[in-house]
Amino acid sequence: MESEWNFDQYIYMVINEDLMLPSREPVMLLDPDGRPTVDDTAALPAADDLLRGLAGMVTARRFNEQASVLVRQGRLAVYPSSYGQEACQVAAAQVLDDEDWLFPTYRDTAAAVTRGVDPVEVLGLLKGDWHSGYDPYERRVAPLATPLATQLPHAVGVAHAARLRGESTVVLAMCGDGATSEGDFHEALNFAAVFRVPVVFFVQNNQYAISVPLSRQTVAPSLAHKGVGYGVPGEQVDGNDLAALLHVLSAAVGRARAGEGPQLVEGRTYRMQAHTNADDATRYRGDDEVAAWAAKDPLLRLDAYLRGAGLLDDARAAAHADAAERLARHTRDGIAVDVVPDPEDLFRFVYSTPTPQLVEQLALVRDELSRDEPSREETPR
Amino acid sequence: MESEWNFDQYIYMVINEDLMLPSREPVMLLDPDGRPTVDDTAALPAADDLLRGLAGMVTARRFNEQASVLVRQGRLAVYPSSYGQEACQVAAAQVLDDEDWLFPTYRDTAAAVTRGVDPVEVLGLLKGDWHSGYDPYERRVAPLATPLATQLPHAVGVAHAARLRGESTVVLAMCGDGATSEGDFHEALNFAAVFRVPVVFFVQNNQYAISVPLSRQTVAPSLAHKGVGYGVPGEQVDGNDLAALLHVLSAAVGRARAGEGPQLVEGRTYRMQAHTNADDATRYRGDDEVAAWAAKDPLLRLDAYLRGAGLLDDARAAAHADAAERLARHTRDGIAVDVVPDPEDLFRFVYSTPTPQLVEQLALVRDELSRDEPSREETPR
Amino acid sequence: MTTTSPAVERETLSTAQAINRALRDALAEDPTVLVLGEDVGPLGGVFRVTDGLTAEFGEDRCFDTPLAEAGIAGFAVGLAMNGMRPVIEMQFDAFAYPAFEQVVSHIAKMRNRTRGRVELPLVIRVPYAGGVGGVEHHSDSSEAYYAHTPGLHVVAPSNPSDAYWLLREAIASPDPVVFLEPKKLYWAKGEVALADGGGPGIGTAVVRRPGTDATLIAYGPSVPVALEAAEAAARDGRSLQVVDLRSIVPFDDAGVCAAVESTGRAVVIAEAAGFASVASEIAARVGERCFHSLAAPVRRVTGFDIPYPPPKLEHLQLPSVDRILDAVDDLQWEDA
Amino acid sequence: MTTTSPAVERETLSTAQAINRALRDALAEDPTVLVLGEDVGPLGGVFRVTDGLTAEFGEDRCFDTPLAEAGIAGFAVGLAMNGMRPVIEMQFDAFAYPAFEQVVSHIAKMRNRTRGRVELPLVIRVPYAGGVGGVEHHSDSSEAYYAHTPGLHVVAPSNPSDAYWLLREAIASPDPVVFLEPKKLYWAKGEVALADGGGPGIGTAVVRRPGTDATLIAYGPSVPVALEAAEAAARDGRSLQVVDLRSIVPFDDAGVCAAVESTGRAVVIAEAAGFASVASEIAARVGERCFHSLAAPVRRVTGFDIPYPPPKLEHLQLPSVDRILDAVDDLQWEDA
Ligand SMILES: Cc1ncc(C[n+]2csc(CCOP(=O)(O)OP(=O)(O)O)c2C)c(N)n1
Ligand SMILES: Cc1ncc(C[n+]2csc(CCOP(=O)(O)OP(=O)(O)O)c2C)c(N)n1
Ligand SMILES: [Mg+2]
Ligand SMILES: [Mg+2]
Repeated sequence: MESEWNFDQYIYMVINEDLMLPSREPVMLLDPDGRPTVDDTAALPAADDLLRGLAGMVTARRFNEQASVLVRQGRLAVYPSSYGQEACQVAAAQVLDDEDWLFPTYRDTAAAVTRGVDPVEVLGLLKGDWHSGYDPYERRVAPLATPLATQLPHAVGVAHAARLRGESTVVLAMCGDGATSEGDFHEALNFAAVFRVPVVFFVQNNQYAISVPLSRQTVAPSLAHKGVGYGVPGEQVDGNDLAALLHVLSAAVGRARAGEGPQLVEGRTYRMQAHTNADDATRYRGDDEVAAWAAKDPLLRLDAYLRGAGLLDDARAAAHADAAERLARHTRDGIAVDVVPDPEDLFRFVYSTPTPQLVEQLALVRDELSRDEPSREETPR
Repeated sequence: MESEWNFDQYIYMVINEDLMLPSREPVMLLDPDGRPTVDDTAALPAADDLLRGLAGMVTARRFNEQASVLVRQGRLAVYPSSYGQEACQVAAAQVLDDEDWLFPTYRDTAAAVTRGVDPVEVLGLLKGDWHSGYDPYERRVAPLATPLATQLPHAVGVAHAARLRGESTVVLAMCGDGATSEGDFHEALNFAAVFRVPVVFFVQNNQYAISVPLSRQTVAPSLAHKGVGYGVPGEQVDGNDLAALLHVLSAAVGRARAGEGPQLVEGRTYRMQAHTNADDATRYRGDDEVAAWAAKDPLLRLDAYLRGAGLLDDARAAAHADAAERLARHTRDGIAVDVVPDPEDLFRFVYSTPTPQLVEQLALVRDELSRDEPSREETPR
Repeated sequence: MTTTSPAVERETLSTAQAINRALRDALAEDPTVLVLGEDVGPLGGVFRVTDGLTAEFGEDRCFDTPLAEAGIAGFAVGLAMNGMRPVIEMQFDAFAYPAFEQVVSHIAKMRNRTRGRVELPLVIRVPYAGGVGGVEHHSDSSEAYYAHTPGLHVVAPSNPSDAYWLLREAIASPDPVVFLEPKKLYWAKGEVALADGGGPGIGTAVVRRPGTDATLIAYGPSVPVALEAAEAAARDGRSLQVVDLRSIVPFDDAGVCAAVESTGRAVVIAEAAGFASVASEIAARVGERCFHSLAAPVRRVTGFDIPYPPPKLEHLQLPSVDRILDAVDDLQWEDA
Repeated sequence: MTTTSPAVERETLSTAQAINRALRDALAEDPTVLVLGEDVGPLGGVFRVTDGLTAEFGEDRCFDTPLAEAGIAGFAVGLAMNGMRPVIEMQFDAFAYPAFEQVVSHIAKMRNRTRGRVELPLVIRVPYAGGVGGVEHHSDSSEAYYAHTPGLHVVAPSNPSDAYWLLREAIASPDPVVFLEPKKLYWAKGEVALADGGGPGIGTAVVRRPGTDATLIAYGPSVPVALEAAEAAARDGRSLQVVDLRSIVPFDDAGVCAAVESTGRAVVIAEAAGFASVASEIAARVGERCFHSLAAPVRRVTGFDIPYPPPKLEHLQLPSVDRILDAVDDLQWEDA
């Protein structure tokens, strides 16, 4: 009787059901001690890619540390650190070509930096100068998204526009485990699947949405299983294993580029620090849990493998550290520059041509500022 | 390494992945000619249930026809008919106990009628007297939902409240294939799964959302597969086979009542008529397709089986028709009564106590109506 | 109806046809224009506004999406970020609410948050307001939600000519425009001068009827009602001026003030519930800017502060000629 | 601050503590009260407003939900339909927008569409407005969206005592209430008379400071600013009356009109973008109802019609003492 239904997609998908199901265990190529889980190391990404990845992670880690220091010094308003998630951050950027797009969240500053956006500009939002510090078109990195999951349909639209023009752009769109509960996640995956656009949805499952653990977010076998309901292949991968991430993500990007449509990749990782500096993680999780994850650090793991395989020596490691230090210094120096945002900017960008109402309001502010006397301060009282 | 993740739900769900996957073909117990697909007819629902179901379908069909006539006569503003979907309509009501709740959409008027809501009250919305004609608490039937999928989280909340009080209420929440694309569908299924509430989500996949075919709605293997991403068992069933529907839905209701959490059931059926009387289905589908589905009519199929099995004779069939006719007459007569809605009702139900603003506005309307002269009519011009 | 250039060729079109024509001409002229939404493809939309566009321009240019308004709006953001000019349809006013987050937090803010680097040239078409006997959720007047949100333009034509030209301008605009299509005017016919370049643009109010005693300020579906009221008042010897806003954001302060100052009395008319609405804004602005010209308080004739009523009661909710004339009577006439 | 009954026991609490206490007392008194939202459980909310509630009342009474605002609001509709009194938290104002459809089409309308048969006694708590240096989307003033939607009550306390009592009343109300919690006042302390039954209820405005020359009308976070402005004006010899609305819907027409008529001049103060806002409504109402008592047009001091600015510029967007005093100076004083 099934044949009578005669809906092409059913016939197509019934055959492909198994292809959509993720592996039952996250893909891991290097174990927490840096030992390959595969017999043949040819199955690992090329040594150059791994070295580039390690360098990226060392820089990302240093960037995370630097930003946290800047918060403590009061130079940044807030910083949601990706400390511990550097493998995901670096892999997300590393698997993309220049023509591709990256859609990061507020936590994915290190990914944006890895893709080449100036770290000072990346931190603009968190410094409070302006809502977005960098030009999204320059490196094809969308603005850091704060409202959860809302950037995912944008990513689908960007990919569809590229496809309509016949470009081979792939879009990698990031979100957290918590964000997968939002309706926008659902709608984005479905649009991507129906229009078969080249988007790789990359969920960093760091086990928490602020204080809420994954068990309160979903009871699915994995977040990668969420692809099934859209006809989107899902895969889960050890998010602290850069080798596995490069392997899985670049395969996904490749399939997307080849016209096979969207993919969903879940990276299982851990948010090692509090949600932001404003958060107190001791209220909702124990030290043991954090310690267990510290043992799976993505940097140590890859470092161990590369040294063991004779691909990394102290000199090269020192060069990595140097590069990271240079970026940290650039960040520090740049953030130290006190930008006094131009009040007229309040009105300049709302519309391409300000409305008569905004012109009037700008005049009011100008007048107020010009009259600025000591007795009537500019701070709200 | 998996054991180190130590998240209970993963261990639980990985084992249960297969349980969540729907069968690859819709469950069918009676084929389109009414022949059992199983060797042992003991696997079919009890004869009494099938007879009750047939009676319900005969009435539902008659109700659909009557409502369409009332539209043509100008007595109803609009009618989204469930003609052809009567098996789904009847099964949805039949599997529930009195303590349970039904959440229907605008198309599920026949389900509400089957559950015992006065058909005249059910049609109140579509007649234009008032937004909802019946008391949702009387038969535990929520108001007909017009904004798609928005009623699904309500159903989850109703079920959760019942469970908090230790009641064994099950909620059956209906929606269409199109509605599964909405974010509210996603959020409702996820809440239901995380809180493990007794809700059966019943999707009537009638192949169209107004003009949009299923292929533009999803490329998943089936809508039932959408359960996987929530850890919710899904099942697909021939939506024109009342026996299969009763079998699958009552099992789902039973599991939900037993505390096994939510379930997702997709009934594959067909919208035999246009979306509503205002729609022109010839713009987007061919006669062949409609004719092919006509051959799978749910009434003919069950009728054929019951007669073949010696469970239905002409006398009983006539009794069914009589009952249906009585309901049609009651509907006709009730709708013929011209209700003149009380203008004061505009203000009476917005808040439990009208605001001073509404008191003033009511006075204005009273004044206007009291001054009603022929030269200034009450219709907007 | 005021038209600007009497020399050019005109066609008589309904509002729905005028919108269809605007979409067609935009699709033909600019390959980056895309039309998308629920049922806008082969069906041509539930109001047939997109009739024939898929057939003429193909599936890539005018197409149905999955049924998800937030998804449609968010998808359009991405299209617009990447070189396209999407025109999206929200099937009915109230069914745009699921997209609210995308509209408020992204569509309205993208240009500002990126300091002008990311523009979103997109149009949100909304079949809008009541008076067509729709069941619940099919007759909302939702303009206040958009007009209150900085970053959006909000436009509401009252006739086929404006429908055509304002939509053409909206599609050409580098900024997002919420384009409100009064449902009850879809079938109203009028002349459209298709080749004349369009007359007054977005942001300009127009005096639809001259008058000296009081000014009626209306937009979209309320304009024909205001004109009828002015006609009725004329029979009673009172001369009412009718201003058609056309665009709510930007608002034509100069035009509206000049009109009110010329009569010294004003009534604002709008279908939406009155509280914290566009009508409130107009009354507040006029009260603030024309204070010393006003011989009487500004009156508002709006929907009541109730959910839109069922068909059999909607005539009471809609601003009627009677309610407008009552408000005019209330404007403290010296001869009263 | 005005309090009503000086005899009863008082506690000094911050606004956040007062809200916490109101939730705790409501949970203790009524087993159907539930508190739910993102991070409201073990964490106690990002502002610690729900601190300790899960520990005291258990996981069934105060709990975290999946991260989905529409889901939270819709889930609460079902809870309220079935005998519960949910109090939901939207983590920040702008993160309530995904729930807009549920709020507007169901929460606001359920009672009306079922002709009073289905009541929804639920409260939507919204940490609200700016002045705390938040990054984008963390400082929206969203009251106009709710106030424009018939069927909702909209309440905004300006001090800990009102925070406690208005929330108790909101939870006890059979109707849905949007409860706006000014973020920048969370840490402001004040006396709360916990046993006195609460003073004036929802719908009643209060004169916070007497004055004879002009009336400042404010609510929520703008009330302390208005009081400061009045203090500053007093030093200049001008006597300003300050009215705290407390409740936006219902609106206290009688109280506000009496206050404005007593001075003949009015300035409306609110943080939200001014266009089509609650401030517009107040200005329009006062203009309409107190027209002949007004010696000058009603002035509005509001946020500009721009997206809420980044931290380093927000001081310019917020109504300041200076801007209020400028507006007062503008009220066409005879001696000027
Ligand atoms: C729509 C929306 N709701 C709520 C928030 C507030 N919020 C910010 S981060 C966060 C948790 C996000 O968790 P997850 O998606 O797992 O990302 P992570 O922070 O772990 O990287 C919440 C609730 C938000 N930013 N957007
Ligand atoms: C949120 C929302 N968006 C759009 C609509 C307009 N609309 C009414 S019915 C319909 C199609 C629904 O299709 P489906 O869910 O398959 O149900 P069916 O009508 O086939 O029973 C649409 C788009 C709506 N009612 N609600
Ligand atoms: Mg997370
Ligand atoms: Mg359907």
